[in-house]
Amino acid sequence: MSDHPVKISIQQEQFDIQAETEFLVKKSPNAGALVSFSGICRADDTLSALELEHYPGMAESQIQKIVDEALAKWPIQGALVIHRVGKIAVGETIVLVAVTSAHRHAAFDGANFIMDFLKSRAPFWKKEYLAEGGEGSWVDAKESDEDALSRWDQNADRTNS
Amino acid sequence: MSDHPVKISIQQEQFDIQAETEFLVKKSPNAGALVSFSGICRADDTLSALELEHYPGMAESQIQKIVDEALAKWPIQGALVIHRVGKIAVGETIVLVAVTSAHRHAAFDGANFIMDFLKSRAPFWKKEYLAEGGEGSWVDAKESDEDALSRWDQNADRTNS
Amino acid sequence: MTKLLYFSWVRERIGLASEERDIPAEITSVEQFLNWLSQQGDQYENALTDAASLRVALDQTHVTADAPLNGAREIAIFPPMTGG
Amino acid sequence: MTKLLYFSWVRERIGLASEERDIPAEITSVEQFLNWLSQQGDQYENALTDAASLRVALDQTHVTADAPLNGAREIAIFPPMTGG
Repeated sequence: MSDHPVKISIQQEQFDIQAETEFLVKKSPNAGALVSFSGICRADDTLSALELEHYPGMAESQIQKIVDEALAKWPIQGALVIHRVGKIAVGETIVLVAVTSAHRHAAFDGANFIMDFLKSRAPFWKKEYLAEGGEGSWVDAKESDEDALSRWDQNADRTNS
Repeated sequence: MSDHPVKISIQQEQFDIQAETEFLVKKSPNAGALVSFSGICRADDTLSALELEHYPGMAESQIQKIVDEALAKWPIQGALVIHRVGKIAVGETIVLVAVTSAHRHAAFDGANFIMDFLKSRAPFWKKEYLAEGGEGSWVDAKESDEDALSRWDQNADRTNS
Repeated sequence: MTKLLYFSWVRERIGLASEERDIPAEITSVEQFLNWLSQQGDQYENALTDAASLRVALDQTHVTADAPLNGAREIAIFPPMTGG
Repeated sequence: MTKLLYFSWVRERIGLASEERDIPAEITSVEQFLNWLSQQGDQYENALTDAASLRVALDQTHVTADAPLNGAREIAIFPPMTGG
């Protein structure tokens, strides 16, 4: 899949959606569609921040595997996944998934698919920090996230293994 | 729908996705998901630019109607539509649709829905300018864009009228 | 007087972006209106000959060919839209 | 020696992010491994008691409880992932 621009980054630093996606678009000259998803640490009465832990090495390779599945399944030109780790304050972006394609529906489906699998198949874990100070608990996996994978039919199994 | 942040802009100027979506996210504090779609003037051997014409007044009101449909159909928090007009060079962004929601699938569906209806129900027309100089022809509407509306069931009819 | 607006190649073929016209009282539907307007000169006939590829909005709302004019103050004629 | 990695609350309960251990030759499946490791001290028992909520990766690939260890050099134990 070397002819597809793909960037995967696991980083602590915040980033600029415009700069990151502009780069992806430049490397996908035939793409008329760019779909991006941002996962944001949302405001909550009790929450001040999340801390993201990951499994170095496996996180990158799992994301690459998910992106490869998307590239195989849709006519996607390029893909970008930036997943932050460490302390992330309320309002900050945790993850960015962006996909370019000639076709807007392929771009929507590809980004949607990558996000669904990132949620439950990429080795990241979230711990809550409380507004009143101190650590809260680890965020539990949601059944709805697991269920979402079955929307993608046979691909759910392939990426699972 | 006054409790939903909605911004609709028809403008000649280019814009910054980060700045525009950051503003939407700030006004949607309970949103954990932001989905944005960018429509790009894609490279083509014969094309140098597009010129976008619109129907002032009706363009804004049609977009507002489409956004209202999306707000009624999904638990969306906010929506942003920026549609450029005038001369747009290859590689530049023509349109940005961004939707915030607590739920990522609602954000994906909402942005996808708004784009589908923008394509065939908002009064914009595209004319091609050729790389070799001079005007080309008006871009024909695609049947596939019309067909895409039927994916959204009864809403297709409502927005149509 | 009714304001008529033309867009895209309809505007180019008619050679006007907009104009004001008196529409005869016996013209009551969109279909009749298009038929009447196409008789106002060669450029109108040329622009409006392919009725199937035309779209009409009355007071900024899309309508079908069988819709009544209903005293609309603004009638716009244009090809299928290509936004986004 | 096999490298063991722990993440999230598994890491916190065991009190280690990683360690190197000799796994007895008779331990051949993931299930047997988890059972054996849970007997290596109170903190292990505490971390591994709820097997249904644990996930295991062998050499960075997810496996199910009945998978053979197959001489994996790196075994990771963690709760269900919550990425994105």
